[in-house]
Amino acid sequence: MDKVISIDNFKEHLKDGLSIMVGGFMAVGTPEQLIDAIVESNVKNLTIICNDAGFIDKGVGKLIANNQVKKLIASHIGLNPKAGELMGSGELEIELVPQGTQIERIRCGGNGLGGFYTPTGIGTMVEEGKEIKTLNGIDYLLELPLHADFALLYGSTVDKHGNTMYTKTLRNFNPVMATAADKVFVQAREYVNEIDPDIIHTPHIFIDHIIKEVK
Amino acid sequence: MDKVISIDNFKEHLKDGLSIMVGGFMAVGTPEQLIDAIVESNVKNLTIICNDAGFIDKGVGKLIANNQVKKLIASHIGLNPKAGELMGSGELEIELVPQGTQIERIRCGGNGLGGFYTPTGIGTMVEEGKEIKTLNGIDYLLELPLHADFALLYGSTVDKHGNTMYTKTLRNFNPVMATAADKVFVQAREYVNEIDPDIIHTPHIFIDHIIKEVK
Amino acid sequence: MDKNEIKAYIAKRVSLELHDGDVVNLGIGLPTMVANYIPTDMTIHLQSENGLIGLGQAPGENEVDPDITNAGGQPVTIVEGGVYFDSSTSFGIIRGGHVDVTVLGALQVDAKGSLASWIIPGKMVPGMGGAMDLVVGSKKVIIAMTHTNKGKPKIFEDCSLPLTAKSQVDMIITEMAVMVVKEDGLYLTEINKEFSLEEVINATAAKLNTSLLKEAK
Amino acid sequence: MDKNEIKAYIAKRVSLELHDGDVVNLGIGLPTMVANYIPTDMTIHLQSENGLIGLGQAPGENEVDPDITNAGGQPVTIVEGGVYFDSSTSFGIIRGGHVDVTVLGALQVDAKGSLASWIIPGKMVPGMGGAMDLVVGSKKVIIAMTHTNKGKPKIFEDCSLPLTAKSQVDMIITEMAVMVVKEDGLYLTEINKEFSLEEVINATAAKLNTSLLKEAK
Repeated sequence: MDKVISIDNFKEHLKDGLSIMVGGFMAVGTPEQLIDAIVESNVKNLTIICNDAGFIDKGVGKLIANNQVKKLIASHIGLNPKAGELMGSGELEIELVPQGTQIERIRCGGNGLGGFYTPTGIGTMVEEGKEIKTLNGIDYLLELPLHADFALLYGSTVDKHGNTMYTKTLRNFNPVMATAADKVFVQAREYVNEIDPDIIHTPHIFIDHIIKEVK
Repeated sequence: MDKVISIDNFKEHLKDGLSIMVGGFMAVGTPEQLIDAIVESNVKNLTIICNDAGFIDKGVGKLIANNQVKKLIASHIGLNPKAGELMGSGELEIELVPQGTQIERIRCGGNGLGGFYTPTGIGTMVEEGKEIKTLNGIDYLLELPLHADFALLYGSTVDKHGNTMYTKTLRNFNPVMATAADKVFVQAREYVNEIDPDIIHTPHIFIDHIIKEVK
Repeated sequence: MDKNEIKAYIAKRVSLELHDGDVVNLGIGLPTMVANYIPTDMTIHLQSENGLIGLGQAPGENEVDPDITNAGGQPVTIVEGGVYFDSSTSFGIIRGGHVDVTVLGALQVDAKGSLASWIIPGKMVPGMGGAMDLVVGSKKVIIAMTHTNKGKPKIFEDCSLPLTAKSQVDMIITEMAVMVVKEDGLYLTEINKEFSLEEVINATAAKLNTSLLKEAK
Repeated sequence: MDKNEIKAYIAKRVSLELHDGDVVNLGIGLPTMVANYIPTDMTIHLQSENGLIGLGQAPGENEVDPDITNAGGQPVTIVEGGVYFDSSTSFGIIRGGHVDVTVLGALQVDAKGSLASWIIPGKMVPGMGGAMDLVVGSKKVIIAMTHTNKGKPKIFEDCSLPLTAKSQVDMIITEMAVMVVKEDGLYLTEINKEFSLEEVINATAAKLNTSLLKEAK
């Protein structure tokens, strides 16, 4: 089972209305060539789950600038003025989630858990509409899992089985998103035969398709 | 700040009534020399949190055989007949926890979460006394965090900063336990200057003391 | 069939339920033998809940590496492309629905797909280990076991022993028959030619619907 | 003091609150400058919430590695002994109480130790990023900011902007003064010699208890 597909084949998977998790933190560790392919495909009404809104010309910001995004679930949008503008005009729905809660909700979705209690957000707007429970004398918010149709990852080294590593600070949301989507695509900077089984960040079973980066 | 201490210094930390997490799975990945030191110290009334009861002559089983354990929180005791015997006679309290719930409760304790909902255990004895909540149409049990005074780990490679790797299947409960105890001790098979920052399993900030293994 | 033939028969029949690319967890004991019957042209990713995917063949006497073990603590090997991880990741894989098939034994199974495997109160309390998570989280749960215990049934309308999980079993494979669990009970789908339908029914303490019965594979 | 002198003054004063071996998270902007004042004989482990511990000095022009960035996406370096991890581990470290000190800015802080820093409704909505987790999870929270905004107070009895967290701030350090948050309100502990007590009180919209006031460090 060869997991390697072309960027054109990746485009064939795309359609309107998909929910897509995109790895990266301020567009560091984001698979830019997959994002570019989505821009070219021009599919619409996407729900994007990402740490942030990227920049106008970088990361998921390119999808926002191209009006392909219906809803963004992220923790920070400050570096992409277009996101704030579209939110203000009602063209883009944005759900702001604390970063630690965001990554934990994704892990929750990938790990088969129904929800978790976090102290983050207590006493703030984040608690609106959520159950508050006191456990061991501390107030916690109930937060629920996130799951998506696709996850798009950026791997610095990917082996032919799909085992993936993310070097340095490229890692961020990538390995957790790998667990929480129906189909997982990784843009591979380097494609190798095998990785030492002790140091793999994402086991191959999570990776459905590998797209080799065009240098 | 040199984190290396002697096995005698480790013994000075021990006292009656401690709660101690011990890494390992059927005693694979368990710091046997630290266990031996506890046996020699003969401290009593310990609460041990471990995947299993080990064997009579291996892993935490040695502490049970030496009557040092008041309570064991584990998922499996079948390979240590002494554990079953002491449970039957009322000399050892055993809380049996599904393995996935056990590791998640420890992670929960180390990660500052108040609890989580898992589908594991629904409709079984495990649900007794626990809150059941239906989320998105599925029944879940509320499970609560575990935390301990000490965690005892077995590292195959530990650097001078405390960064730790666990090779092959030695890893198991070790890295998660590193996050969930007040003081963390690691028995180091190999002690090195530095580990590549991309492949560290436990960041140094979690490790308080390193005990070099006596070969 | 003697004991070994029975085990081999069951393990071989279970192997026919696996598909190329499946992630599979095989329980300790009989289920482990299923690995011996996987066709060589098929890639099955064997998971071990203590922390690896890619279980290989049993090591030769001189190949034993005490750092590579299965969930029973026994030495094993890892295939090319295999990967090690911690128990948190391992049970994330299991509970998160990333295991396609779990094969395990049981003390009792019932017509509702519930199973009992971890405790005989007052007699034997090994603990549930990872079994509760495995049967709840895996996409398909196959019970592989002898049909009876010293002639007494192990398949009931309702389990009498404390459950490992409620309504999670999809299929029961024994030396006598293959049964599928549906909403309205157990369906007998195959009978080993060495046994008659009457023998299977007599050895089973649950009603068996025979409307889906076909030739054994 | 000009703007840069003010920032330097605040950053230097914050650095005196750190202890050898501390794990510290410095927010974007002014708090980042605290790193410049850590004594060379002290080991401080700087955490960056995107996924590393061991932030080093800013890279020289020819040393920039675009794969090593901080939470603002800016190129940084890593020290010997540093370590990379994913965001789940990063926020496990933060929420789990493994960060000793968090230093961040704020739009408003109040006498109850609450802060507002992530939204001005109808005007500016950058989002909370990791700030909510950091202030809830860290053992000690220090607000490092200018005492006023264009002459208007930023320290109140109660924040009027939506909160980042309730009652989590331990200390406020500005170019005018150092304040400690206690159960019963704000205690002024130090005044910059360039300012009088009256000036500090006039620039603050919360009651300041002066019973713990001592010479500035």
